[in-house]
Amino acid sequence: MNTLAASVTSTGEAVQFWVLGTIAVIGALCTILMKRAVHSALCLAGTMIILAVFYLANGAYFLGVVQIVVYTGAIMMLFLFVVMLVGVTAADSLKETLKGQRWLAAACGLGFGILLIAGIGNASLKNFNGLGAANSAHGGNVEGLAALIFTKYVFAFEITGALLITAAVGAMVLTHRERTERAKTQRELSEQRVREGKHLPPLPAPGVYARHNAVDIAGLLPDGTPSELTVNKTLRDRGQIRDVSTEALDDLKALEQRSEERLGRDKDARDRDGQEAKR
Amino acid sequence: MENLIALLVAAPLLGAAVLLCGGRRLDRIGHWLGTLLAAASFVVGAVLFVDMLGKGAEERALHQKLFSWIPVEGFQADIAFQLDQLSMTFVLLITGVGTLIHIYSIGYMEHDERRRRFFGYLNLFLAAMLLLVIADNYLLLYVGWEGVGLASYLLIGFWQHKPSAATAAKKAFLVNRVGDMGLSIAIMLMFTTFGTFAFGPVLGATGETSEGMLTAIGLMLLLAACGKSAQVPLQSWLGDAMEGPTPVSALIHAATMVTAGVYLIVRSGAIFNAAPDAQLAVVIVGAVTLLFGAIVGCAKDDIKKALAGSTMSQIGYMVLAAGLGPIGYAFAIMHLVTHGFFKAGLFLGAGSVMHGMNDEVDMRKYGGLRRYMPITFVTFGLGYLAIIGFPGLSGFWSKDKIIEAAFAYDDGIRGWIFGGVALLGAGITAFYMTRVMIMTFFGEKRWQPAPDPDKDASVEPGIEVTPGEMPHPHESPRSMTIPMIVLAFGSVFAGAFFSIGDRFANWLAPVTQFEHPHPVISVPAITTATMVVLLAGALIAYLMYGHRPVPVTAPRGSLLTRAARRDLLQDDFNHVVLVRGGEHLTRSLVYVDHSLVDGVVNGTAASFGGLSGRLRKLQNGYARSYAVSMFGGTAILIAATLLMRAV
Amino acid sequence: MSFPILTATAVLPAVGAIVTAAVPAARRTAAKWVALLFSLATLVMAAIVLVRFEPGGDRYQLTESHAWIADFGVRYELGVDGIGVVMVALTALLIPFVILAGWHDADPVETKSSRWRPTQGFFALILMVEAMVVLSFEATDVFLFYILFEAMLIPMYFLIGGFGDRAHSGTDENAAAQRSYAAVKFLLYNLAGGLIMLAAVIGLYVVAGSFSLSEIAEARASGSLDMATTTERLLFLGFFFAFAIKAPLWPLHTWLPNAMGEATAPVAVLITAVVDKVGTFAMLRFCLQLFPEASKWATPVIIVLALVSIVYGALLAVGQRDIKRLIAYASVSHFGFIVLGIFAMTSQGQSGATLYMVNHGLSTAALMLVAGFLISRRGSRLIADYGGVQKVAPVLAGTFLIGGLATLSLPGLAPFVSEFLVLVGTFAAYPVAGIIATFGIVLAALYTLVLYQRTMTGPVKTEVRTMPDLKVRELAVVAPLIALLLFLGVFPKPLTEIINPAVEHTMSDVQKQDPRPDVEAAK
Amino acid sequence: MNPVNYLYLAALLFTIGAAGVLIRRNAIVVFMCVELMLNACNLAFVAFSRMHGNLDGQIIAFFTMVVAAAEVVVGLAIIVSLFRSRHSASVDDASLMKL
Repeated sequence: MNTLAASVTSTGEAVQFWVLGTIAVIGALCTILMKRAVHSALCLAGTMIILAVFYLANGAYFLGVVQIVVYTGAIMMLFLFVVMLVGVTAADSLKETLKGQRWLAAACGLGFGILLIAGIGNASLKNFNGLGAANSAHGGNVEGLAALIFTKYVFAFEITGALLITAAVGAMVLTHRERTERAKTQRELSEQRVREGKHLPPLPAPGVYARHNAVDIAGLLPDGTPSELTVNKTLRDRGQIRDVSTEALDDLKALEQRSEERLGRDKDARDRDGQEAKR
Repeated sequence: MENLIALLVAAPLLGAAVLLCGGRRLDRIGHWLGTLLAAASFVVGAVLFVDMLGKGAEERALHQKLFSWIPVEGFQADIAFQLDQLSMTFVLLITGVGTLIHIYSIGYMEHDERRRRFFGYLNLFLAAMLLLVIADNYLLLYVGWEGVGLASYLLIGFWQHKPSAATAAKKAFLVNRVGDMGLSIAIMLMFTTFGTFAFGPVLGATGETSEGMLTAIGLMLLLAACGKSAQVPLQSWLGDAMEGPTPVSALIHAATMVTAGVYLIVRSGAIFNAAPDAQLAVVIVGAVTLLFGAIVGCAKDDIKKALAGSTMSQIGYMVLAAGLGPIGYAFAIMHLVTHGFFKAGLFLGAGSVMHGMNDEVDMRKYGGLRRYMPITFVTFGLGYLAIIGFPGLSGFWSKDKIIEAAFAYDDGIRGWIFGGVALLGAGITAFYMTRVMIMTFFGEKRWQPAPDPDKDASVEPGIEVTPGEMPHPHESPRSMTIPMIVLAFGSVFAGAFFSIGDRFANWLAPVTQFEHPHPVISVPAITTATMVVLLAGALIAYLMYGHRPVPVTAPRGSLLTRAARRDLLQDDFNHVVLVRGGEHLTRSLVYVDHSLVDGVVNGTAASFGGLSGRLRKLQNGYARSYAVSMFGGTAILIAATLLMRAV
Repeated sequence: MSFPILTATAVLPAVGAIVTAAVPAARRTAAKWVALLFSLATLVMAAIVLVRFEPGGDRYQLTESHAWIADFGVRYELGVDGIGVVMVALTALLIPFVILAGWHDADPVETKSSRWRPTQGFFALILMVEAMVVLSFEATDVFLFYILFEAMLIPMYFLIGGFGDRAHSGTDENAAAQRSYAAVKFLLYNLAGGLIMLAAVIGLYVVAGSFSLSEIAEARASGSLDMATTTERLLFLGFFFAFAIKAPLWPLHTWLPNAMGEATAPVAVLITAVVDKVGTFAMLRFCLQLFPEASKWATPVIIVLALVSIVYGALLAVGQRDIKRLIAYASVSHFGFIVLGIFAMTSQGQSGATLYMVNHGLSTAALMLVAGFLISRRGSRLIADYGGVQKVAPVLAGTFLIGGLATLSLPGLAPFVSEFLVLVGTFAAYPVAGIIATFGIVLAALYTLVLYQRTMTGPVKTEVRTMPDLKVRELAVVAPLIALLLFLGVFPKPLTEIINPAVEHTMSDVQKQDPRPDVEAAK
Repeated sequence: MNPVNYLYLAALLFTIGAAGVLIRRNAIVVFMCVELMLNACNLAFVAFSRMHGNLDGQIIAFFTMVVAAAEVVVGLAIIVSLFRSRHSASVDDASLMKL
């Protein structure tokens, strides 16, 4: 605990800082640079875990645990769920569409960072008191926090509770969709199809050459091009159609070749046999 | 007795109010009511006059204060009257001649459907004119001053459907307003100098201020007088004012209103006496106008306009006399009174002629009328003799005195110049009046068939005229001839009555002071010279118009004649410089107001609009752009904080 | 505590507005009568105020004071001095005439293209304006005054934009566009002024710590409130700018011709005779009283602006082709006189300016309302469309002429008294300015007589041949106004007696004395 | 090593997160970047807590976490419903917030 009170940390902590800090920065950079949201989320989770370690190193034991449990465990999972909902494989284009946005962002970011660091550098932050006394005052970090939360910050705490409830209700309200009209019966749907005059028969089924769960694989038309109609609308909207037409065609070709080979060998064999027989 | 003074004004004012607000019910008796109230005013005046005669010379002035008019800190204006000998003279002239002309108008306006209103206006005029002469301070005088201007405006434009009449009325009012500006500035100067503008304190305190200030006041008063009395350079309205009915020309534009300027100068004598430069200006204006009016009068073929030129010229005499100081005041007023008689008589005669000639005004279309309208001929003739100064008649006494006084301006060259001008004016007067006389009443008939009123807007309405009919000249009804006869009496005898023993001058002396003039040459010499000039003028006129037939259409004439016909180009000057210039000025100002003054404000608004249009593009709706600006803003804030710390 | 009569004078029309607005849509005539009765009741109230006011008494009388927004020291403070009481009386006097003159202006038009115009709204808005104007003349709390000063724009905006003159040259749509342009212009100009004034009001509070006129004035007089010269000047400019727009003073006048041209004649009267008076009134009450030194500092510039207004407004009036715009520019000229009189800072000038406000209200009302009657008969505002009206409608022409003569300040009519006082007052302090202003009287004659000549005289135009003369209702509007013009022209003493003590107070506020006559000064 | 380095790290992470918010169009990733920024702040709070020797900084960090949790819940719900109606999670697609 005494190490926490010095202006210089122990060598162990220094090593830990430099190693994990580097990884945290790399994780943060990856978060903003990865094309796929799911990769970003994973990188972020990594960074957060490292931050949790830093909390622990700074004597905030409770926060460190909470960081892992709440953040990495709950919030990041929530992110992942949404990512799944939106499309786990959907990749963003990193091409900038707003004119000058990237340059402005870079300039602002750079300037901001420099200013922040300059500010910290300017501040007189040489002396660290450490948390030893504070943590031990109530017999530990958690007790100390509890004492504060339920005394000094009790009002904020209660309000935060209300906020959480509101957030939960809000999330439900936002995502919940009340059905405002009666669902159409199959009969009505078929009548509608007849009225509109298209897709009178049922839509074609996906994945004719199914070799695995082929719900996201478009069926091929006779000329070998994939037909998007064969894939579920949700997947279509997410852009998650897997185009396997070339592979399928390749497969087909290979199959043909293989059968050819076999048949050809047979033929050759027959020919040979025939020649031999003639001979 | 003082309490009667207000009655002088009240009677005609009541008449005006009743006649103008009374509606058509009064159409049948309106003219009688108007005449009656004018006569009532005359009676009141006469009673006051008799009362005044009964007092000593110095105690004759009466004062009456009705109520405090505008009481403001440091500024006291009262409705108060002062009736002294000078005012009394005017009161009698105004109410006397006024009543006569009311009577005359009964006949003259008989066929006009708006006769009631005409009498209402006439009464309004009388009230305003009386107020002008009995006011005891300059501000109240100013009320009367503008009041007569209004009445004159209404009466000149009485036949409003004639555009020329409406224009002439407007012109008269506007030119008068320029003069009024002078009067109001004069009053303001008095207020700042003396702290008051009542006659007594102002005229009694002239010694306490500088001559420069008095000169300024005098010049402003002169400007006012020029406007009202049609003196150069503000004379241009008087000729046009003849668009009004003839009784109006007789009353307002010959006998009374136009002489208000002379009244103003004589009344302010104390100021002018102490400001010789202002006096000189008055004399010059009078002299110039005297000639100007006379020359214009020579060239006009319209009988009323010829008489208007004459009026201008005669008032020039009066102004000239008024500018001479104590030696001239009495003669100015005396000439004013005699002129009131004979000029009103002449105008009424002219009206009578027009009445008989289907409202023809062009003298070239008259001729030989003496047999058809004998009374008119005789009264007009007496007026003619009076105005040219025929020995023994009114004009002789009054004008001759003015010429004498003009020669007495000083001992040097100025006396000669002003005297000479006055003398020359007498000659020209004889010329143009003889011309009028001959063209109208003598020679062969040059009558023309009546024009079609539908085609010619200049025809005066009121009298039924059958287009193409030859005129049937006839003597006018008695209501018209009686006033003419009365005025003719005045024209003949008034001058002699006033002059014998300086009776008139002594009567006015308490107000105006009186000094005998001492001309540069002897009085008999002047009288002789006047007679010679007079005869010469008359003779030339006879040779030009009596001896030879007068062409019906006017010959082209010499350059001077043509210029004189156009009022010596003064109107043209006004038109080009003031009217055109003013039009351009207002038009360009309207443009400036719209494009510049309004444009600057609208332009400011538009530039804000443009700027917002630019700024709007920053609002592109992309949250990330907003985030950049927010982030940048935060960076700037941090930078600012750090810098502030560092400093 | 006595009966709050000042509040009552303002509340009465406000209640009237609500009652009028609540009259059922079908009973239009009833709404008109309600409005008229309420305006007459207000007039009676104003008359009581006038009678109870003692000319020689305290400066502010009939005062009321209640806490309003205690945190900012805003109080509901009312009180009238001689100037305020006269203005209240003028307002209360004019509104019944405005209502009576606009009797049919808000009747719904049957044609399809025009919108249905709610009569109730028209009269309710007029009463609303009256309530606010009356209260603003009575307010002695700067903040209260500011709120009213701004709030009266709202009903005015709807009156201008919603109830335009039916006589116009273009199509209905075109007219509607012009009308809304005029209304927006009115609103924007006045809001801009109000905004700057708000800044000054807040500034004043910061400096003085109070909104109460009497408190600030007292503090200034006793020397406990010492404003820096620059601060005082800036605050003065903030106030003056708003008032100069409202007044309106050149070059901020351009909204007035548009607004008066597009609005109906009664609303035009409301603008120029009632609402604009708040501007000049406020110059007297707030600018001079709160910032005497700055007022004196700004005097030269303001006098020049006023002179420009006088001459420029008159010249532009001469150049107008539209009757109502002509009258509007004439008003610009007259407002120049009022401002001139106020800032000449002589007793005569300020008494004259106050009288001028009253007389201008009366004379413009007479002229504008008769012009409105004329325009409604022919359906055109262009001067060139008229001619010879005098022959067919002599009473209309006669009243029009009297209104015009009042506008050109003919002696014997009320405006002469005030105009001459202003001229004399100005001349005493600034001779050159006085002489330049005198040119205004010639120009006034020019535009008035040109207008009369072109519309009323000359040959009768075919379009006006069947024009009816004034009706009884119209005569009932014009006749009392003319009678008042005549009466106050001959006997203005009742008004000057009330005004003089207030002017003396103002003169002592600015610590100015009348220049003494030369003769006395020499002694 | 001076513990102030934690602060530098926090600043770095915060800046990276901010840049991500500005650059990325996928709403989910943008949201992750916001989380990254919040975490950077938390780290700073914890470091300050250590510096000052009291637990208030940790309390603030704790509250930040709670608020972040609430925010994530609502934010993700918004993203989901946005995605449902627009079939896109790009923040640029929701650009109607302009004049």
